[in-house]
Amino acid sequence: MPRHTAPRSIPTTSSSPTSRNRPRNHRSPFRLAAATAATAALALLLAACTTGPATNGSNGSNGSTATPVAGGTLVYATGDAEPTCLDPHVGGNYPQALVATQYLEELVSRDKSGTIIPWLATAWKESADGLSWDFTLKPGVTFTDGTPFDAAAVAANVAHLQNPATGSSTGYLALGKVTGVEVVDARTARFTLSAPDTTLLDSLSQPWLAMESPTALARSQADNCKSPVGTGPFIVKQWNKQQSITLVRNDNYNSPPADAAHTGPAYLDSIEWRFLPDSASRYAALQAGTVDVIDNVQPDTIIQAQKNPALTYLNAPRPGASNRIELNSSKAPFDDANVREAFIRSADVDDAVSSLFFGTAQRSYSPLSSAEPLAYSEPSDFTYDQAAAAKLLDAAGWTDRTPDGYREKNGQVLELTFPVSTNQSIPAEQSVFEQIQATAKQAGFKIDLQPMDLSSWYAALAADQYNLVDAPYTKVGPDVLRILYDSAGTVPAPSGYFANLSQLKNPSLDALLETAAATSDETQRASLYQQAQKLILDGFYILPLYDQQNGYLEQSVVHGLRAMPTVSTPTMYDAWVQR
Amino acid sequence: MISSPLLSEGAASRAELDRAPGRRRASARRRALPATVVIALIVLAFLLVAAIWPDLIAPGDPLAIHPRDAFQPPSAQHLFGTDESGRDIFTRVIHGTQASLLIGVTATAIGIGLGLVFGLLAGLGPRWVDFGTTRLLEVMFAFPGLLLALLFIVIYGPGVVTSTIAVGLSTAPGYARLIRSQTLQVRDAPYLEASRVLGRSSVYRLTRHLLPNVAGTLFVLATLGVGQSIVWASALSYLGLGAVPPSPEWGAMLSAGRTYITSFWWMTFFPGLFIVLSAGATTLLGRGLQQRKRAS
Amino acid sequence: MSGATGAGGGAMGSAGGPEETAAPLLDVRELTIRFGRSAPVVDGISFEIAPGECLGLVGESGSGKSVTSRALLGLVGAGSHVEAALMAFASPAEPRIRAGEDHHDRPEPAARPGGSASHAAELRVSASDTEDNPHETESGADRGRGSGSGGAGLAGDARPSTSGSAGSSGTSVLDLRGLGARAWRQVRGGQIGYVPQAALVGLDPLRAVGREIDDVLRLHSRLTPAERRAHVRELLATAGVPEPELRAVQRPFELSGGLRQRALIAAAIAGSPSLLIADEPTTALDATVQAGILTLLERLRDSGTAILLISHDLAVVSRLANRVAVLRNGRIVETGPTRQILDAPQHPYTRELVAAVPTSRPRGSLLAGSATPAQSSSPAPTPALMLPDRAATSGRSQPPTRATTRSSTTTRAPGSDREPGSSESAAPVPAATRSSMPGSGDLGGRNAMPGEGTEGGAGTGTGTGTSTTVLEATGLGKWFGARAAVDGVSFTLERGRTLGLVGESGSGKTTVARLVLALTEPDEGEVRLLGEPWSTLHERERRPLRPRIGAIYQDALSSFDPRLTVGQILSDAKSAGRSSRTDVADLLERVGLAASVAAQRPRFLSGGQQQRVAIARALAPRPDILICDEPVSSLDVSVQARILDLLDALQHDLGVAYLFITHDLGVARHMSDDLLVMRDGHVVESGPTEAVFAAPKEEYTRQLLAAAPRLGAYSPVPRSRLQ
Amino acid sequence: MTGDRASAEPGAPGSLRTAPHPFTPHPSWLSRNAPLLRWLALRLLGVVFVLWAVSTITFFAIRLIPGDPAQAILGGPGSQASADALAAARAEYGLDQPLVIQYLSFLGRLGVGDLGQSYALHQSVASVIADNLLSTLTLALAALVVAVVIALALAAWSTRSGRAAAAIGSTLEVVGAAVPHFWLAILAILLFSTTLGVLPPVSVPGPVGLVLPTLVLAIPLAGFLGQVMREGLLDSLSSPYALSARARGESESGVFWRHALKAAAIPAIGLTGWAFGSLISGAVVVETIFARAGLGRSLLAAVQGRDVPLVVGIVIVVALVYMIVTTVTDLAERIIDPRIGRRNKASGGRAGSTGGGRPGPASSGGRAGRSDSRGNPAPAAGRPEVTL
Repeated sequence: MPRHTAPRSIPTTSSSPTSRNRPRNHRSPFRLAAATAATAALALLLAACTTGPATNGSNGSNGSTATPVAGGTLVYATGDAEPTCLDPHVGGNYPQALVATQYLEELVSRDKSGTIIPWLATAWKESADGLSWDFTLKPGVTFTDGTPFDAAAVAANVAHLQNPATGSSTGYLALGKVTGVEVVDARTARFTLSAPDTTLLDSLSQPWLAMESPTALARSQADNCKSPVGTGPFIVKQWNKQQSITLVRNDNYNSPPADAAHTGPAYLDSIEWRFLPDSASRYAALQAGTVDVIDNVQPDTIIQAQKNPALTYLNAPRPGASNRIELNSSKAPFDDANVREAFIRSADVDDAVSSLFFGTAQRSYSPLSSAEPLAYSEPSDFTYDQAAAAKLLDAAGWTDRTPDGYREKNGQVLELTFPVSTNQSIPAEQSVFEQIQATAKQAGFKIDLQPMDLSSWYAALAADQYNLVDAPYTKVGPDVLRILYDSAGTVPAPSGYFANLSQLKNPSLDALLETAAATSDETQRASLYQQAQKLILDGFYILPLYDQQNGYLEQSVVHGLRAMPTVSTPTMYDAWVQR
Repeated sequence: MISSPLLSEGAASRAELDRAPGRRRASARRRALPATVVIALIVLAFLLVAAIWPDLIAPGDPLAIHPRDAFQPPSAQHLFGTDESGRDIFTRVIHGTQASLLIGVTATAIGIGLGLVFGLLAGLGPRWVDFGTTRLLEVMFAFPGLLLALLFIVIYGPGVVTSTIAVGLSTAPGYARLIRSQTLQVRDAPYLEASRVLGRSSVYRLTRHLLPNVAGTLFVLATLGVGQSIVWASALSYLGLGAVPPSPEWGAMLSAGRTYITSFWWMTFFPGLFIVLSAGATTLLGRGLQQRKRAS
Repeated sequence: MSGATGAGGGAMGSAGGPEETAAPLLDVRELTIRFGRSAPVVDGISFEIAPGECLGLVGESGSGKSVTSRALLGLVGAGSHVEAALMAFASPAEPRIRAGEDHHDRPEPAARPGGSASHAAELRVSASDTEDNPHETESGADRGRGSGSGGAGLAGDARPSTSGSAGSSGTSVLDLRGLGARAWRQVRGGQIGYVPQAALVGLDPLRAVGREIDDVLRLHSRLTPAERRAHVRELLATAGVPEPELRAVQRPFELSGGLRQRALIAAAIAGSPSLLIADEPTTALDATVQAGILTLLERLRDSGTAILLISHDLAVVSRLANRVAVLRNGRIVETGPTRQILDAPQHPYTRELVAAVPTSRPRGSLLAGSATPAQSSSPAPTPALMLPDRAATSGRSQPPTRATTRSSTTTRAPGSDREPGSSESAAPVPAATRSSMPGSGDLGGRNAMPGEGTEGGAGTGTGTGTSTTVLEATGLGKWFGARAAVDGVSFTLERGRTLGLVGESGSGKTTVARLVLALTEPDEGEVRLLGEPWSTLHERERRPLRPRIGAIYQDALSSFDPRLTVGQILSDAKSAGRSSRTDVADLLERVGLAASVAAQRPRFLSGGQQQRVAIARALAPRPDILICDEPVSSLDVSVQARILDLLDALQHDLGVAYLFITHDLGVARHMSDDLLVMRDGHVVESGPTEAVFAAPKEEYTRQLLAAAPRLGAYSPVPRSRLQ
Repeated sequence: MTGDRASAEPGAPGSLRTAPHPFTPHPSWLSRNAPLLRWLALRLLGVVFVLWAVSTITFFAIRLIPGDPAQAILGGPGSQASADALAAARAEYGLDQPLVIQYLSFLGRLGVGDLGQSYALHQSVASVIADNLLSTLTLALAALVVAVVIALALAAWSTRSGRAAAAIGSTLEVVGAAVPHFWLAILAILLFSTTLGVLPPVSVPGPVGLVLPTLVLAIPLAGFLGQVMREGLLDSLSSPYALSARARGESESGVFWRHALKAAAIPAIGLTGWAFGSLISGAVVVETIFARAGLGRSLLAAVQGRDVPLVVGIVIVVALVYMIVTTVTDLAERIIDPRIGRRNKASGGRAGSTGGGRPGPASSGGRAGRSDSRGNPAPAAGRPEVTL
């Protein structure tokens, strides 16, 4: 049936049963006129449509058995912030990764089990000393601007990432140990490292280290931000700021990752990548059939959606760090471990999570995401205990009380600044913060929640104007710990962002992480990471909340949508729509 | 500027209309209050109580959270239901009255204050002052609606105070223009001339005749203005430029509840209802006063 | 079109059947109009109008004139009950211009059984009005909000019941009581033309004048637009509008009052109706303009259109009407041929009205009769006794010729309060002022020796009395842009005397007043007050002198601060608010108002009372000079009479000098010792009043005098009525 | 009304404006409309002046923003721009120049329509506005039309169908005027999208996407317009000229369409400027909620992101459009009611500002007959310049 968003409609499918699930033909005036009158009839239809395609809530990709239909446009509505630059090398945050997954590709990828699998690189080999890696590149791959994909291109990309002018943050940190790339031959690129890095492959599997056309990279950053050029299944056609990005199929695409469901070009003609920051509008749009897939789904809507046969939930928690509140230990009052513990004890997270997430999220007691095999939990550190909190604060000398019950220490109110990025946390999460604010108040903490947009938020962090912060950090593998808690992480990356927001400076921890990263023996590595995590948890530097919630609601007409096992970004390569 | 058009003395002839039938009708009108005004007064009285002694109506802490009974639909113990943190919405709305009304009133006060200064300056000052002021107002008017407010906010950053000032600021030109025309009208009124013929000093005429008569209309303007100020201020809060959650300001509550609109309508419905109530009541009252003023 | 009307007349003649007296065009019996449940505004009046006759309906505000006229148009308004034993209108079966919509209202008995059978078909008017409070004052009915839909809603189902089948005989008699909305629309404009009272606002300010006239043709004729355009020009010409084609495209605000009124008349006669209702057609127009309008109406009458002329002004009526019906409180107290009514009024009220007309009542004579104290809310101590002596003893030389008129008019009748519902004091104020109250005593005292006071009063007639100059204007000039509002005006005013200042609007009278009051600075010349410089002073220096010179205005109400009560206003005026309650009481008493009035707000007083309060305020600082700017122009004639008497008496007692500005020559003559005739800012003529009236030197003055309506310009009563 | 009286006062200067000498010879169109044209010319001058003032104010206003503009310019996500980067930025944006020079070059660039670069969008402000202006204007216009229709229908119905209707009508209007856009939007989405599912909750291309935003914008506006129109209608329907029209045999609907409507239109037209303002403000909310591209949404984003050049640019452009609108509406008013230009200034401010600050024609027309509480024509009307 005709889609308001489709550049062209597909008449053949206009009579498909699912198309009657929801009224979607917003074009026909008749539809509009008759609409109100036909409400009752509609209700019947909806009731009749309970026999939609069977849905399996967990891993999405419904009806993958059916034969894919080529063509059509898929409308994806993201609640993440609109990137200021479509090139994930620049800065490097999740919103960029989300969209970049559609048009950029990495050297390697991961499968569901977490093992590294080939992508643009067909094979790789670590040297004995672990200081150099040779990557064999897939042949016959060209960027969508015609530039061939070869070792030189790889070198160019690494150079681009490491060039301070690029202002890369995530990618830059991931390549911390890479000193450069030698072009051995057209199809072989050699990474040279300053020290052995067992996490290199994990790092290289991330969208922020995707391969872009050197020719494109040579352009001004402004241009490259508008239309980065990769080898992906789709091409950035147009970017209407604050509205949408139009992606069209790359017809001579030939480089799917090893775990893709099919080969050759993608099924979809195009993707409309809309920015709908308002979660309610987003869900309403999905219900009304205005869009096909949404991310950043509200817990309550997940529950609702599960009752709605027309919708399918694809749950894909992000790897790397758990979602946690960092306590800025670099300045008062959190330079005092007692105060940190007092805060953590006084925060009633469990109730908040259970009430706000309707059981869609599991409480976490670990710095790492449950998606990480090596995650270590220490629940005992996080039991909710106001009495203990009070005792600790008394011990710390915060004995006085302001009229409205906040604690004071020689005239200083026990006040905590908590900048909250409205773009990076769903409202439910902000409510969690509010509840923590409320419970911590009982202990005498005065928490200033400061909702702000992404850039102000970054600015606040860069200016060290925070005591508490919740900063999602997505990286493949436990090495994320090194980025988040290594003393080095307190030094800003070129973009100005520094990942170690708890500003934890502990040489022994640094050493642990260092050796862990260099150790290839699994068991030893595991124990090292475990010690490291224990150290972080016991130091009360962070308050883990839950895994980084990440999931996608899709119309049941969408098939074959899957989340990349790397950083759980959705890929539309295998996706097709049946209308 | 964002003052309401009803602030105008537009169609002032209704005055004559009501006056025409002469003393009998006018006095009758004096006695009987229109039903709408009565209703408005009742609502406002309620809101006033809510603003001054919220605990009389809704004892309890608007910020107290009870995560376990979050998202309760309206019921006996939770009249308006509860929000995502299990806070009783009724309590919050009632306690929010103070903030919201305060914002509305303050904004109006700021607007009228500024309006008074400029309006009187233009109305009473020498020609060139009038000219200058009028031009200035023209310029201010060129920032229609919230524009002035947003400009102000971008300069001084979001927050309750700034948003309040911003709203006040953007209503000021409207008031100024009205007060000016009012002043001019009263200034040319025969009774001022009569007073001059009696040999009264200009100061005397100003204080005994002009200002009191201008003040009359001013009150009406204020009542009409408060409602709109509340709406606009709440709009700013809704956009995250004013009060921030968890403060129980209506606009802020609305924007918080907005997320859950598809699942839990009551979180948005009731705060909005109160905005409409307060704005509507003040407007009705203002209209009533206008009619009465004209009737006399 | 006069031919057309002639034909119509003929038709009616034939309709009349054999008997000699022409069948009345309009026959109204026991018309009663009530609003809501209140007492009837019009109470069982009956009258009839013959074709080509003009009936004058005279009465003051609230007498129910306008409501009556509306009833004849089915436009009485919301919540009104109109009952009548008979409301028959002999309408020509065929309109003289072919009707646009199918005009043949099939003759049926009124749908409501009782409708025509019972002699009181009550027309309930469905109110589209938001409030339908009863209002008795004319202006109340005036509002007529939604009255049109009232018309539309008239006995909604009732079809016009016409006796005799249409077309068969020349005329069919329409029963106006039972008409349905459409039928009414046929009658309005098509058969009964209406010249509204509000001459100046009777035209839609947003539409070209021509369009308004065109509407009538569009509604009542089948003429093509082009024909209509031509016809509109004709009509305007007929109505005496110069340059019709230009005027037709202009909007009302571009036309002068006179032209607007003519345009309205043009619209009223466009449907060439057989009856024209003219409601106060000349109110608020200047004398010469008024004259013009009246002539026009006269022409229409003579060309066969019957006219129901409604006015509060006997003079106007006497000029036009063949017969006069005097309406009072909704009842017709007297009716008869004009001559008879004017020369030998039977009913006291009629006498009073006649007497009250100041026209050609010379200085010093009394206009208002006395009232029986019972009906006056304010204590009026034995007025009857005081008046005659005053009238008699005032040794003012009167031309003997006038003597008769005077005696005839000053015959007192037990008149009563003229303003229903108002507490307007009928007490002839001299009584109040004469009565030796402390207030009055000290007033008189401080002003001048009582002797001088009376002397000034007495001597004014001859002007021989030794009197000091209180006000002196020399060569006053004031320009607004290029136009001279006032140019070279000089005069002197002496204590206790009155200088009349007459002229039409725009002649600069008011500007002179403002100059004298030093509210505007003269561009030329000087005003001296009590021999001292005045206009040359700075306002600050002037202020101490201001109490010496006061003013009263036409619109007294707007000269009061709406917030203040009468008491506040007066004490305010007396001593900037520091005066006692008794002072106020004295002042009120002096102007013949009850002390109780002090508590009220002016807007709830009647116009006369308002003016009295204004006078009291003006007198409070005990001025030597009072500038009276059209003080009575917007008052009913009887009220006006009493105000004039009051001013007269006050002058006599206090020796105040008046600069009396008016457009009404009658009033001017009655009030002033000397006269100043102004035109376009220049003084055309000046001199002792009687002299000027007796032998006007200037042509313009003569025109003015000629234009001034006066009693006794009777119109011949048409034959048909005579036997 | 004092204004009117003053102007009708023969001596008063007002009178020269209020009533031309009736004996004007047949004038040409040009000479007849000379005052109008003069007014228009002056008005256009005024527009230029105001535009200049607006941009000047904004220019200096943003200088009040604490912090280094250069920092802001480089203020991508958490920029910690190096000193030389800042210097470079300063040089690029001429921030190292003295303020006067900056101001002049700002004006200069403004002259050629260059509004600078958006910090956040890395795009020229002009292009951002160009992309969004049309959609916002479309929305505003649609809303205005719908609002007028609703208001007129309501006023027409409620002024002519008895007391109950009048009460209902005016209450509806007041409530409508009191409803915040965002709340209305939420309810509308809930009803039409979530419950009925007939309209898209977020803007989609084509007219369908316009329906909800338009409605949401229109209803509060209709509330205001309705209240003002009702005044005009009532005044006109009860005016003496309506009476004389009826006395001419005009039907009620005739009176309504031929007389009342025009009279009611005047104050409404006067409101248009104000309405535009409120529509733009509403657009900020509505466009955000319905995720519709437009100036309002961009403006909000710019304000939230402190994207100064974009804010300034949008402010200036909106101001420009606003003044065009008011000029046009004023012109329309003056054509419908030529008295406006001539009426005493005291009786009202510029149209569009506060909505009919000046009494409508119906009122001034109706007033004269009524202002004397006793049915005698008021002196104002009673004593015009009469020359016959």
